[in-house]
Amino acid sequence: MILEVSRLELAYGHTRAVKGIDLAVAAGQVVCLIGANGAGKTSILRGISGLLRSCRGVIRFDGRDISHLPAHEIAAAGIVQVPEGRQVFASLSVAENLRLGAFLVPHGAELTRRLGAVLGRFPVLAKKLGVAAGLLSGGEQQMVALGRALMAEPRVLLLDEPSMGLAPMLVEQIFSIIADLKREGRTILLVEQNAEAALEIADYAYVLESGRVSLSGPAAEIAHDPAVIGAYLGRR
Amino acid sequence: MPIWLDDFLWTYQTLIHSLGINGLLALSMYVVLAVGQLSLGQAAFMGLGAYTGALLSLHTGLPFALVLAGSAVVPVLAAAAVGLPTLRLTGVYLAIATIGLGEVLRVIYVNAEITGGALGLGGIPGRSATWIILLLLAGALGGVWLVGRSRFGRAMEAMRGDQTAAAVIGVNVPAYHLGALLASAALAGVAGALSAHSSTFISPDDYAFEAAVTILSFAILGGIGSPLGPVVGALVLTLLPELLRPLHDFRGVFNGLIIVLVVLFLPRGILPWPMTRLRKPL
Amino acid sequence: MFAQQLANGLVLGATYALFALGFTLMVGVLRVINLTYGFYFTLGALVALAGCRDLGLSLWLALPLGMLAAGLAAVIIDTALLTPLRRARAPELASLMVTLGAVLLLYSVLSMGLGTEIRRFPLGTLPAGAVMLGEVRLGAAQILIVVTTLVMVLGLWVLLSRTRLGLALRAVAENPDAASLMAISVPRMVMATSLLSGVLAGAAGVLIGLNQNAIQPYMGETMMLRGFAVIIIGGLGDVRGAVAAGLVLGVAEVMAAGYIDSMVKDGVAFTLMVLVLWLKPAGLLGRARVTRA
Amino acid sequence: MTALLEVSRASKQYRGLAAVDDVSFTVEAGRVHGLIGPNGAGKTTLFNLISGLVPLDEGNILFEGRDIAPLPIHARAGLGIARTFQNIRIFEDMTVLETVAAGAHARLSAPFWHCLLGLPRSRAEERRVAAEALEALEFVGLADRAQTRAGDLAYGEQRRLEIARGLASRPRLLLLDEPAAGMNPHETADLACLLRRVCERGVTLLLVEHDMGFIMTLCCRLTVLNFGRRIACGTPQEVRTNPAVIEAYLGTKAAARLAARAGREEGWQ
Repeated sequence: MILEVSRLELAYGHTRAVKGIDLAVAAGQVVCLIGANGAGKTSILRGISGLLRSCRGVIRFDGRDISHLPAHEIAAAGIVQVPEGRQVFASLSVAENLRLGAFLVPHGAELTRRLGAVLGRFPVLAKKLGVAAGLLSGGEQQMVALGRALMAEPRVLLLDEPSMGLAPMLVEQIFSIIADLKREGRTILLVEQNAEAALEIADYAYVLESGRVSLSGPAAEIAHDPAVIGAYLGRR
Repeated sequence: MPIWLDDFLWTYQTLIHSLGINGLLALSMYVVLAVGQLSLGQAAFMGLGAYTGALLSLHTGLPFALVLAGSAVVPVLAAAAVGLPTLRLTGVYLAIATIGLGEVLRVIYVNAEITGGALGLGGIPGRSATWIILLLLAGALGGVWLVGRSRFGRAMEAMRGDQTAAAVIGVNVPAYHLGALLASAALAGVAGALSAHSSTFISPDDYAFEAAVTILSFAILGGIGSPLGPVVGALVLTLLPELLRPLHDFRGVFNGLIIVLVVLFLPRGILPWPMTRLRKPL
Repeated sequence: MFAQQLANGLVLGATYALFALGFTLMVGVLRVINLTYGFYFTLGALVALAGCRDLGLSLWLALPLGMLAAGLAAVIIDTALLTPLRRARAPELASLMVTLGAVLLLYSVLSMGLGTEIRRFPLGTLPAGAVMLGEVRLGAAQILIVVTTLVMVLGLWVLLSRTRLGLALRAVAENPDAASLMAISVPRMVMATSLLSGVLAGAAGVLIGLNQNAIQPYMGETMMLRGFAVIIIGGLGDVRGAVAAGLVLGVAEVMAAGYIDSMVKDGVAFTLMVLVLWLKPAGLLGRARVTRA
Repeated sequence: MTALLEVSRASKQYRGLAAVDDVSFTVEAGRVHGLIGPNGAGKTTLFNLISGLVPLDEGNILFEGRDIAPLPIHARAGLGIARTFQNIRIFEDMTVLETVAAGAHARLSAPFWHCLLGLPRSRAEERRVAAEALEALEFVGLADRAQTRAGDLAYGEQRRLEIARGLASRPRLLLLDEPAAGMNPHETADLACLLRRVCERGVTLLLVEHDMGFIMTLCCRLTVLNFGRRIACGTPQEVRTNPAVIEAYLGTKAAARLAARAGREEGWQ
C-alpha cells in the first residue's frame, strides 16, 4: 500500500468532521470516496495533504508516517492535491501556474520536458500560456489545476471534486482525462459528487457517512449495492 | 445629599468624571465596531468636540446644553467628510483615513492661533457637573442598548457576519456605516466637550495616537457582544491605573499590551455574551 | 527656482516611495495593514545611529546593521503576533488591531528607554559637498536617497517578476493554501516577506534619518501618515503604484509649501488620500485584481 | 401570463471581457425558470446584475414593469427580490431564528425612534417577526434548530436556512444559485419537492443549476448561456434537443441520457 490511513480523526474548531477512518490506496489504483455533503470527504483529502491537522490517527506514505508534516513537505514528498473549486492562481499567467506546479524543480531541461508533457495532454493551454488564469473558463481552469498538479509528477494524486460546477460536456472530458491517467498507471484518490462516473472509473471505493466509513469494497461491487444505488446513484 | 456622599464625590470627582467620559468614548467606539468597521479617529472626534466646546464656552455665552450640541455637530461634519468616500470599501480604508484625520487635526491645533498652539487652551469653565456626565452616559448606553435589541441591531449583526448577504436581504449597508460613524463622532465629540469642561485645560497631545489606541482598548477588552462590554472595559482600564499606581507611568505599554493580549487570546473580550433579541415563541 | 523645487519634490517623493516600498510589500503579500512598519523605520535609524556614534562605525557598516536589525525585528514581531491570527483565520481587522496595540507598546518602551529627545548623526558621516546639475543643487544625502530608491525599486521588481522566490511570493499572496500544495513553505515565505519589508524599512530609516538629521523614537509614526497616503493613492499592495504615489506626494508637498504656505505641507498627504478615496478608490493606477467567481 | 422579470439587452464587461453580452429573457410570474450554461457563461454575473451586486453596463432590467437597474441592492430586496448564493453566505454567529428574522428586514417598519425609545410598536413587531420566522423554519423543516448557531448547522441545513431567510422577506422572485450543488440524489429530490411548494405559495423562481435531471423536472422554461451570450431559450424539451445547446453545453452523451429519461417518464404517464 502506497498510502495508508488508520483511525484518522479531523476537526474544524470543535466540530469533528472525520471520526476515525481507515483507508488504503495501492500503487496504480484509482480509489474513490463517495458520500453526502458534510460526510467528510474533502476533510480527508485536506487531512492527507496536510492542509488540515489531524487530531488523531496515522497517515503513512510508503510506510513513513507523514501525519505531522506540514503541507508543503507532504507535497514535496509526492502527494499532490488538486483542491476543490480548482483554486488556480487567478492573477498569475497559465505558464506561471504550471511553473509553480513544479516549484521544486530548478530551471533547465527537466522543467521543459514536464511542461511539454503537460501541454501535450492539454493542448488548449498551450495557446493561453500568457493569459491570467482567472480569465479562463471553468473547464480550462480545471485543466490548469490538473496540469499544475501533474507538473509535480506526483506519486499520489488527490482529486477533490474535479467535476464540480462544470457543464455536463466538460464533466465527460474530465473523466476521460482521469481514465487516461489511470491507464498510465497513476495512483489516484478521488473524491466525487458524481458517484456514478466515479464508481465506473475506480478500482476500489469507500462510502462515507457522517465522518465514518459505512461501506467499502471493489468499485464494481459498491456500484451494485442496493443501499448505494438508492442513496447516491439516484437510479430509478 | 448626605455628607458622606458629598465627601466621596468631592474626593473622587476627577475619577468619576473620567469614568463617565471614558464610558462614553467606549460606546462611541462600539457603535462603529458593531457594524463591522474600525475607526481610529475617535480621539480626533473627541478632540474636535473638546476644542469646539472650549471655544464656544470661552467666546460665547451659550448655555451648556447648546455648547454640547455644537461639540457634537462639528465632529459629525468631519466624520462625514472622511467617512463618505470609504463607506463602500472594506473596513481597512476607514481605519487608515481616520488615523490620518487625527494627525491632520493635530497639525491644525498646533499651528492655529485660536486653539492656543502647542500649549493648548486653558481657563475653560468647569461646567461638566458629575450628574450631567453620568446622565449622558446612562442615556447613551440605554439608547444604544435598545437600538441593539431592535431590528436595527439585528441588521448590524448581520452586516458584521456578511456584508453582501446583509445587503441582499435589504439592509442599506452604506447608510448603516455612515449612520454608525456619525453617531459615534457625535458621542465622542460630546465626551470631548465634557472632558474639556471637567479638566479646564486641553492641548493637542491629549488627542493624539495614544488616545486613539486607548479608546480602542476599552472596546476590545470589553468585547462587542453587547454595548455593556466596552463600558465595562473602559471602567476596568480607567480604574486599574488608579489602583495600581505604577501602571500610571506605563500606560502606553499597558494599553498596547492589553490590545495585543486580548486580540490574541480573548477575541470576544471579557464580556463575550451576545444580546438576545428573539426567543423561540412557545 | 522651479527646477530646484521640482528636484526637491522628487527627492522627497523618493523618500516616501522608499519608505512605502516595504509597507506595500507587506500589504500585498501578507494581506495585512501592519502598523508596526513605522517602528522598523525608527529602529533602523536608531541602530545605525548607535553604530556610527557609539561604535564609531562608518556609514557603510552602520547602514546594513540598521537594515538587518529592522528586518529581524519585523520577522520576530510578525511571527509572535500575526502568525497565530493567520493560523486561526482571524478577520483582517483583528490583525490591524493587534499591530496597533503592538506599535503603541513598542514606541512606549522605546521612548521610556531612550527618551524622546532628538539625536543626530555625527558630522562627517556623509561628505559635505553637493553636486550641481545646471541650477539644481543636490546634497550627498539626497543623491544617496535617489540612487538607493532606484536600486531598491528595480531590485524588488526583478525579484518579484523574474525569480522563483518572487513567483512563490506572488502565489502566497494570492492563495496561501494552494501555494502550500505546490510544495512552497508558506511560513518561510511569510518570514521572507517580513524580513525584506523590515530591511527596506530600515534602509529608509537610516537614509531619511541622515537627510533630516533628526532622529527620535516617534519618527516612524510621523512617517506612517505618508505611508498610508502612499498605499491608498497607489492602490493597496501595488508596488508600481506606491512608487508613483510617493513621487506625486513629494512633489505636491514641496509645491504646496513653496507656492501656498509652508503650513499647508502637512495636510497635503491627507487631502490627497481623501480625494483619491472619493474619486478612485482602487488607487491612481487602479489595477483591480483578476478574480472570477 | 405576465412577465415578472424582463431582462433586455443586458451587458456587463470585466476588464474588457464580456461576462454577460446582450442577454435578454423574460421570467413569467408563478413559474420556475432555469438558467443553464457552462461554467463562466455568465449565470452568476446575471444573478449579480439582477440583485444589484454589480452595476449593469448596458441594457435594462424590468421588475414588474419597473426599471430596477439604477436601484441599490437593498432597495431591490424591498421590491421583492430575494436570492441565495452559490457558496452559502449565512451569518454564522447568529441563531437560526435570528437569521430568518433578519431576512424579514426589508418588510419591517418600526421607525428608528420607536426602537431607540423602546416603544411598544417596535416590540410588537419583534414578536410578530419571531412567529413568522418560526413558521418559515417549519416550512423548510428547520424549526427544531431555531436556537442553534447558524454556523453549526450541517451543509444541507445551511442551504435550507438560506432559502428560509430568502422567503422571510415574502419575495415575489427568488433567485437560487446552484441550490443542489453538493447534494446527493436523495437530498436533491427533497429540495425539488421543497422548491415546488415554494412555487405553490406564489413565489416565482429563477434558478441556476448544473444538475440537469433536477432542472428538467422542475423548470417550465430554460434560458441557456454560453460565453455570456444567450444561445437558446424555451421549454426543457426544446432546449434538450437544440443542437447548439448539445454542442456547447450538454454533450451528446448527457443529451442522450436526458432523452432516455424523458422517454421513460412519458412512458409512465
